[in-house]
Amino acid sequence: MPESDSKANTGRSGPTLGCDDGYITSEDPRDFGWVKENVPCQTACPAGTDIPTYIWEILQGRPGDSYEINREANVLPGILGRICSRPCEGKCRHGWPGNGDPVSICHLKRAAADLKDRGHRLNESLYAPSGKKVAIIGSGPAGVAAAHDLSLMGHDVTVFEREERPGGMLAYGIPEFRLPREILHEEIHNALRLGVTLKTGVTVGNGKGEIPLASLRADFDAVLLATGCMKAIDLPLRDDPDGHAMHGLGQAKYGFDFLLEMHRGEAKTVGKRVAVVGAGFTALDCARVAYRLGAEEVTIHLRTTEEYIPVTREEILEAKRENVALLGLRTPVALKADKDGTIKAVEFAQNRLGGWRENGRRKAIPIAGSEFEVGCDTLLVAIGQRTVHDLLDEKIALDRWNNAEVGDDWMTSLEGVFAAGDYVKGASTVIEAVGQGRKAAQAMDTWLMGKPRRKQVVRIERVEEPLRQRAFDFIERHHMPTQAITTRVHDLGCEVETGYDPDLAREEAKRCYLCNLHYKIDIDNCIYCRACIDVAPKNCIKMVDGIKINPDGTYGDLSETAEWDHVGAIWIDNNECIRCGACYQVCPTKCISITRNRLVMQEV
Amino acid sequence: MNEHVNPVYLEDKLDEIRADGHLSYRSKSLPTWCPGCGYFSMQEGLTIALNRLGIAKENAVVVSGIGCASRFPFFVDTYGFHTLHGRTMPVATGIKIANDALSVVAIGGDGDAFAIGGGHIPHAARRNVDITYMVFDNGIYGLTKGQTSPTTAQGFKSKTTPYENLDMPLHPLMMLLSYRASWIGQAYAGRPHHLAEMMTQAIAHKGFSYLHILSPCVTFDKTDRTYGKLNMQVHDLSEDHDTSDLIAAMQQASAAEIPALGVYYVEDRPTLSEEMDEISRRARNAPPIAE
Amino acid sequence: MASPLHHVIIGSGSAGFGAAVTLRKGDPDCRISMMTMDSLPFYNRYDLPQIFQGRSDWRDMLAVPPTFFDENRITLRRHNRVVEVDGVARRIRLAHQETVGFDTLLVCSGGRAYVPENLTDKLPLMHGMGSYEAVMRLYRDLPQGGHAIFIGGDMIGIDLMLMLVKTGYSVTLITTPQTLWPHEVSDEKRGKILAALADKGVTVVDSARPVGIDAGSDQGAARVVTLEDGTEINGDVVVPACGLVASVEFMLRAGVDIERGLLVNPELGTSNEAIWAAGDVCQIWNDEDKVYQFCHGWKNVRIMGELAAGNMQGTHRDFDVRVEDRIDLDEAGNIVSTFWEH
Amino acid sequence: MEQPRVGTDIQFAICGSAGDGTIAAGDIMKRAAALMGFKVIAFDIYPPEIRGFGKCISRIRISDAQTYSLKRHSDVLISLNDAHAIPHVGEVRDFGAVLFEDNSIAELPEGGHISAHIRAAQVPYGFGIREISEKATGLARSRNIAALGYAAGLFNMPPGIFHQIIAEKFAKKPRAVTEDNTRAFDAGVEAAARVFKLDDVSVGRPLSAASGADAVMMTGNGAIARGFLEAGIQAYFGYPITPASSIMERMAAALPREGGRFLQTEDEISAIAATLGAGYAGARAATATSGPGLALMTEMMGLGVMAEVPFVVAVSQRGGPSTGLPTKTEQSDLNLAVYGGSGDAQRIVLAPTNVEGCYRCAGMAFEIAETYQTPVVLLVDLYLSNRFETVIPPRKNIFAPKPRKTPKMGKGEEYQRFRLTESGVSPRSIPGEAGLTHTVTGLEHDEIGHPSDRLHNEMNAKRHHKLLPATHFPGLTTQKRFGDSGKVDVGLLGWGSTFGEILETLYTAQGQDIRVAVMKVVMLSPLPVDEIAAFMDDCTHVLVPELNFEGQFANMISGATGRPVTRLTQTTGAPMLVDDILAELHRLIDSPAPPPTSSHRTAEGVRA
Repeated sequence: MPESDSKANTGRSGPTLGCDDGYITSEDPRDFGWVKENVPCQTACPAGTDIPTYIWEILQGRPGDSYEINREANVLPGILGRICSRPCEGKCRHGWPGNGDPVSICHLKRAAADLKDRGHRLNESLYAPSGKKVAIIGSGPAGVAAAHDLSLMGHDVTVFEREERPGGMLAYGIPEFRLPREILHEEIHNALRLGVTLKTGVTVGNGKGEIPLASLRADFDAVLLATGCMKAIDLPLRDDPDGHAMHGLGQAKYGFDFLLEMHRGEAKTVGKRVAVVGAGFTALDCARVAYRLGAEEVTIHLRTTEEYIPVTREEILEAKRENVALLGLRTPVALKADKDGTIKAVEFAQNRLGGWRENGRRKAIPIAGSEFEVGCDTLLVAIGQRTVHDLLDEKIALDRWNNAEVGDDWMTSLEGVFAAGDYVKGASTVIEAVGQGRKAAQAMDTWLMGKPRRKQVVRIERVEEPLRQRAFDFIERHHMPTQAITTRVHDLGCEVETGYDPDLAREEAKRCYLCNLHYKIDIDNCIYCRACIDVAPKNCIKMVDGIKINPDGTYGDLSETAEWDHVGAIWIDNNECIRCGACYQVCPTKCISITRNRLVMQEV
Repeated sequence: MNEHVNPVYLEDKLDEIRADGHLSYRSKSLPTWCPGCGYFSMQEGLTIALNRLGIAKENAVVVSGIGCASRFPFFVDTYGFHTLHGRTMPVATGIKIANDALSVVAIGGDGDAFAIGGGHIPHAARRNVDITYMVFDNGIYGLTKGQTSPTTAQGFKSKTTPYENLDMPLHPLMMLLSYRASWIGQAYAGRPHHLAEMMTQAIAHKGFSYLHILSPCVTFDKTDRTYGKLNMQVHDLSEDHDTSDLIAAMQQASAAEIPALGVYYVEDRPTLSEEMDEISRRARNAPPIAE
Repeated sequence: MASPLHHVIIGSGSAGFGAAVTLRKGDPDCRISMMTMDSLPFYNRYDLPQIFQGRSDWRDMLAVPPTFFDENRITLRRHNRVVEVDGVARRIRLAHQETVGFDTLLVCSGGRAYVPENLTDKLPLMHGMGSYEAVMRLYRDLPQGGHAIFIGGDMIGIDLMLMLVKTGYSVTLITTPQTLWPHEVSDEKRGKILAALADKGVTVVDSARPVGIDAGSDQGAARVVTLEDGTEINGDVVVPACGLVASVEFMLRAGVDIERGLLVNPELGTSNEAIWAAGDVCQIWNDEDKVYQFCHGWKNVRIMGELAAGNMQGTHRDFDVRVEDRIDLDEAGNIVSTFWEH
Repeated sequence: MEQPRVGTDIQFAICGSAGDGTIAAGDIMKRAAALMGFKVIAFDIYPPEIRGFGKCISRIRISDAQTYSLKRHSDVLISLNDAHAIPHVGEVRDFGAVLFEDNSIAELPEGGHISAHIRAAQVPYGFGIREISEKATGLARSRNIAALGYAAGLFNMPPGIFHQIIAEKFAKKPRAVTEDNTRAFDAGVEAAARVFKLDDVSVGRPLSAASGADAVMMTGNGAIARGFLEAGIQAYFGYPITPASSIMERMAAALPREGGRFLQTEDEISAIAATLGAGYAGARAATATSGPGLALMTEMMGLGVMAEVPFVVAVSQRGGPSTGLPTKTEQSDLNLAVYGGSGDAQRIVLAPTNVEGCYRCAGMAFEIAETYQTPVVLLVDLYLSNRFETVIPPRKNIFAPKPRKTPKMGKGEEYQRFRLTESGVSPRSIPGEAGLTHTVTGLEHDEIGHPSDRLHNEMNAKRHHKLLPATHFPGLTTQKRFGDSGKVDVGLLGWGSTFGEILETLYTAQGQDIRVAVMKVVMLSPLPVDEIAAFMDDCTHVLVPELNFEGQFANMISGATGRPVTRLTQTTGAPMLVDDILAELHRLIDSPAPPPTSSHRTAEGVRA
């Protein structure tokens, strides 16, 4: 859990290193705005992981501390370090135009987990028991994250899981070659260690032998629905909007079920030519599993094109290296079966790219009369998953996507029943689910205790000296070492990515700009001599006559001027700043100071 | 220490600066001094001082000689006169005598003042012309690319003292004290606030005021008069120093290797203009002299 | 309008050059800027194989004398890499942090050699043939009578291979799905063409796909290509010839439609009315087959450039996508391809 | 289109902002070229601001045959700052190379990058200069050296020689400086190795057998200082002034080592006064200054003439009048040097035309001064002071002072310091010589030296006539004719640095079968009138190109010979262009007869 604002924490080596004990905390919107603007990776992370700080710890050779900082935001670092969708890297300042490639944030997260001591001790500061009981339905990322935080906050938590093993999609959706099961087991176990009761093989629902929601509401002070999206979305076809055609068609299956059954232990086979329809991680996983099951020709059919699908470039490249082909701009419109009812071809319509969807993806618009056929022996459809509500004996309000509707307090329309994760958001990413689990837990705690117990503030710590060297900026991004193609084939268990060694991790860590370092000029002591501008590595120090203030009170762009009588201040544009420290060294009046500005939780 | 931690909110600061108004005393063009040069501090200080004293831009004249410091007039938006090497004092005197309403600020470097121009200063001081002379002392010739000056420390190596400078440097404060300049003070480029305050007092003074300003030359003096060293050495004149006591002032001026910052000596006596008025008065009252 | 129009052309190949000339003819006053990563003024890529006939001074290679650009007031900006195009503000941003405004933009950035993903990490061991410098390097690194290994064998590569065998080098062609790119032909015709190549002296390996390239020893061959079936082939240089992929990275933020290439209507306009595209970079709407299709080939590319330029200045002419796409053997057994026409 | 000459004749132009290390890079380049055994002519232009933002440009012409001026067209331009370099792109010839930063960090306005200005016929080399430096050293400071390395790599100049020069150049700085710059240089070379060379610029092997080791790279000022030292100078007094300071700096470093005395005085007035004092006492003493300083010194020049004290004043002219153009070249102090001062104060004025000449004139100046007991002015200008040339000095010192002869006195004869002799030269004694005591003064005086106006006319005649033989001083070239002998269409008369361009003009014109001859005049006072008149007899037209507005030398010539001359004057602060002289030459040939009166044109006028 986030560090609380007490001297106790400055004792341990960790995020406060590199600065003295002098710090203040602020709740000014401009300071929150600064962190939001200047630490784009953290802002982009649904769980709000304090990325610069954990990378700094790796650079300091303390993977253990780095792991702990990760765990404050996300209890499953080792898992996310492997399979996260990395919204952070897309926003990394190092990847901005002219700055090179983003830092391998995700690989470093994994490095922290891989490289911590074998006997690593977790850092959990526990609250006193609250006497409250909470039931959580579903042990996926959202459920696990919530269970951990709630138990930490002193509540008595029980988790109900339908399957034999906890983990939800992590255990039943993601293949082992991307996520080794011992890692999964260790981290889920750690998350639930603080006295959480885990009941697997227990289904909540109305069927016989199943526990009805009503009885849970009676036995517990609060219930959290975190059952995720456990049903594949049907494939709509031209003359068959509900996609009945899929059912009972031989060698045609929904990728979600295919993987679920495989992980339950069923033996799976595929034909020579495998066609995959879909554009997400599931689609890629299906394709790569098919490759390992011996398919000779695996093709992924996309509505748009590979530039616009929500998976990482690395995943696409690895898939291609495993001889998987991606073909774009096509929508399936009909399925062709041979006489004995086995799939033999898919009919597609040619698409053209349309405008942008609100989620930043592209629209694909089928072109009338452009249909064509592609033959296949196995069809796997992975166009998404949806929530199911049949487990509920009482109706709850649903939103227009048919997902549970929750308020700002994460409570459903039923008093004391909360919801989080894909069950609320619809099929999304693991890190999103973790983030929601934590937020829901926070809200539930507030509801259970009748008042918020913690709030977020900006902690501003003095930093004595620049922590980086200019030379670091020229280190190339280190790619994740992978297993040779030959060793991967036909081995579903062999993890493809082999991880960074300590040296590689530290080299990559050097690349991080440590964006949470705030360089500022004390204008009262500035003599406008421009010594700092003279040594600046980029256009990062500016002569300004004003600054835009956003509606929310945060700062916008600097307004620059070269007219001497308008230069009100010489100011460091922290968005251009790459924290190299050159200006700090040369200032004649020592009016440049450095602070580390971090979001931390504070006792109310 | 915590002032480093306390957040600064730029727009508040900028409002404050704009409201204060001293920016309007700057010229449009950026100073061409080396980045880091102490003279930027003087530039900032003078604009603040003129602003504080409410002297209209058109009533201020900045006169200078030749040298880095003497580029000054180009960077302030007042009347300015960039004259010849060392000849600042006579030009400034002429301007002042022509129009008492003007505030005349003469500026020069240590070479311009005490080498070629050394002969002019005693007379400007003796006559108590109501002008302010600010000498930016960086102990080096910047514009001719780093030769020694009359205030260069002993043992300093420059292109013209490759085997070290063995000459004893001049002591401007002692010189000016002995010239009886009627206001004498010292400031330092690295203390912008104090500098601005001293400039304000010097210009406000009636009579010849001499402000000596210590400044590093970041380009040609990497060893002797650096910000680092000066920051260690500078200190303030003691509170109880009596600025009317010339001998005490001389003792203070000669007390330390780097004399203290502050006002050493203040004296109220007739200015050259007042003496001329007095001569006119006597002339009018005296009986006509026979042919 | 008060100030003359500014036409910016990205790329200085035959499409870009043809466009520039057309634009100048159409409007004596307009400003024309060509942005290219190349270091030479315009020359015809299809002349490059002649380097192996000793035509190696770049000044002989130029299609027009350098003064042509001064006389026609065409600002040729070399070593300029466009990193971003803002279709709304009508600005392009160059790698060296310069921003250049335009009234109309013509993208002729062409294509770069495609390299099969499983060989991407071997790029340093391969020789390109896309520019004068590249072919000169090949010319320099290939010893007299040496052995060149071509992977894929697109029509550009085949052109070069034929020149090589003619000038006394030995050539091996390892086929891939892209062989004969951009032509799509029946297996039977494919066999015929490959046989014809063999007659000309090219060693054709049509058995297995290449999986590895390694630097050989100092004594032995400089390059060793490994096939899927384990066979190893020794040579002096390895040339990827698997067709072109459109160079569009810098257009991703421009807000125009992209699939493999820039998607354009038959008038070669993109989804932004100020931005046009021509040559190997664009995919043109084929209203008959309802698909966006590339129209490669020297002639097509040049025509596209001129036509796009015309349309930028208000003419409304369509590019006929039903261009002839034929590869065959003449009675003499020589390969004739519409791709090579110019 | 200008084609490169056979053999090596390459001109590099390195352009940047003050503080980019432009001049330093040029310096390393020229020294390396000299060490390789090439003939080098180089000239730097820099702004008065120390590290402000002004333009610096360093041009280096390296060739295997002796040349006399810079070429109008450079073969290579290296831009360290596009804003400053863009105006110079035009000076690069076709198929020459332009090297520039293609990875700048500052936002550039449209057209702010040099690539927008390179003509299609020129060859662009864009590369990450700053990045190379930062990767090699962690800092951008070595951009200049990285670019230099790139050029050296591109034109395969041996890195070893550059390493040596870099090590020498930074010998006084901490080792790290040399190491960093060497790394930056090598990184540049390496980067160039990866590019494909397209230009036709090539540095061959030097033809001259003379190994680079014998050749010395000198500026005009350096040559003057060396001449002084070889002549056994004993005392030097000076005051810093651009562009003469480097003479003083050289003296400050070298003179004490020779057992001589150096003093930086508080101003020019005291500098020349001290020099005069030392000269009076018998020492070989000198000072150096520029126009503004000379203006201050004229009163002491007068005293030197009046008191017949030998000393030497080197004057390096810059743009005037007044503070003028401190860092621009001009030849407008001729009048001041020859006539400056009160009364009829003729002195000897020598104006060398190239660096070798600076060395020889400075070497002989003291002997001349002592022979005629008078001040000698060495008149050069910024262009010559700062321009580098390769000089191969004689193995043995030819300037060493000869033992002084003490005047012999007959019995009961009274020593007369200013005795009126046939030659006008009086026996001179110096303090310390027994029986020869006397007094000198600035007042007019009699033969003994006592104040008196009785012999004013005789004394004036003496002070003038004693100097005339100097025009044939043994071993000194006071004037020299080049080009076609006999009658010629046009004769050019030149002096000082401009003579380099005049000589280049001659060689260009000879290729166009025009009959041309040129004469250089080294001694400007007294003037070798007979030789000049004889030369003018051979010329249909006489053209006098010089870098001042009024044609001060032309005035002097027509005044002395009473014949018409055509003036070609220019005050752009830059050396005169060969093309401009050539254009005027052709204009004269096309105009039928010599103009009745002397016409007056400026180089601008010619261009218009």
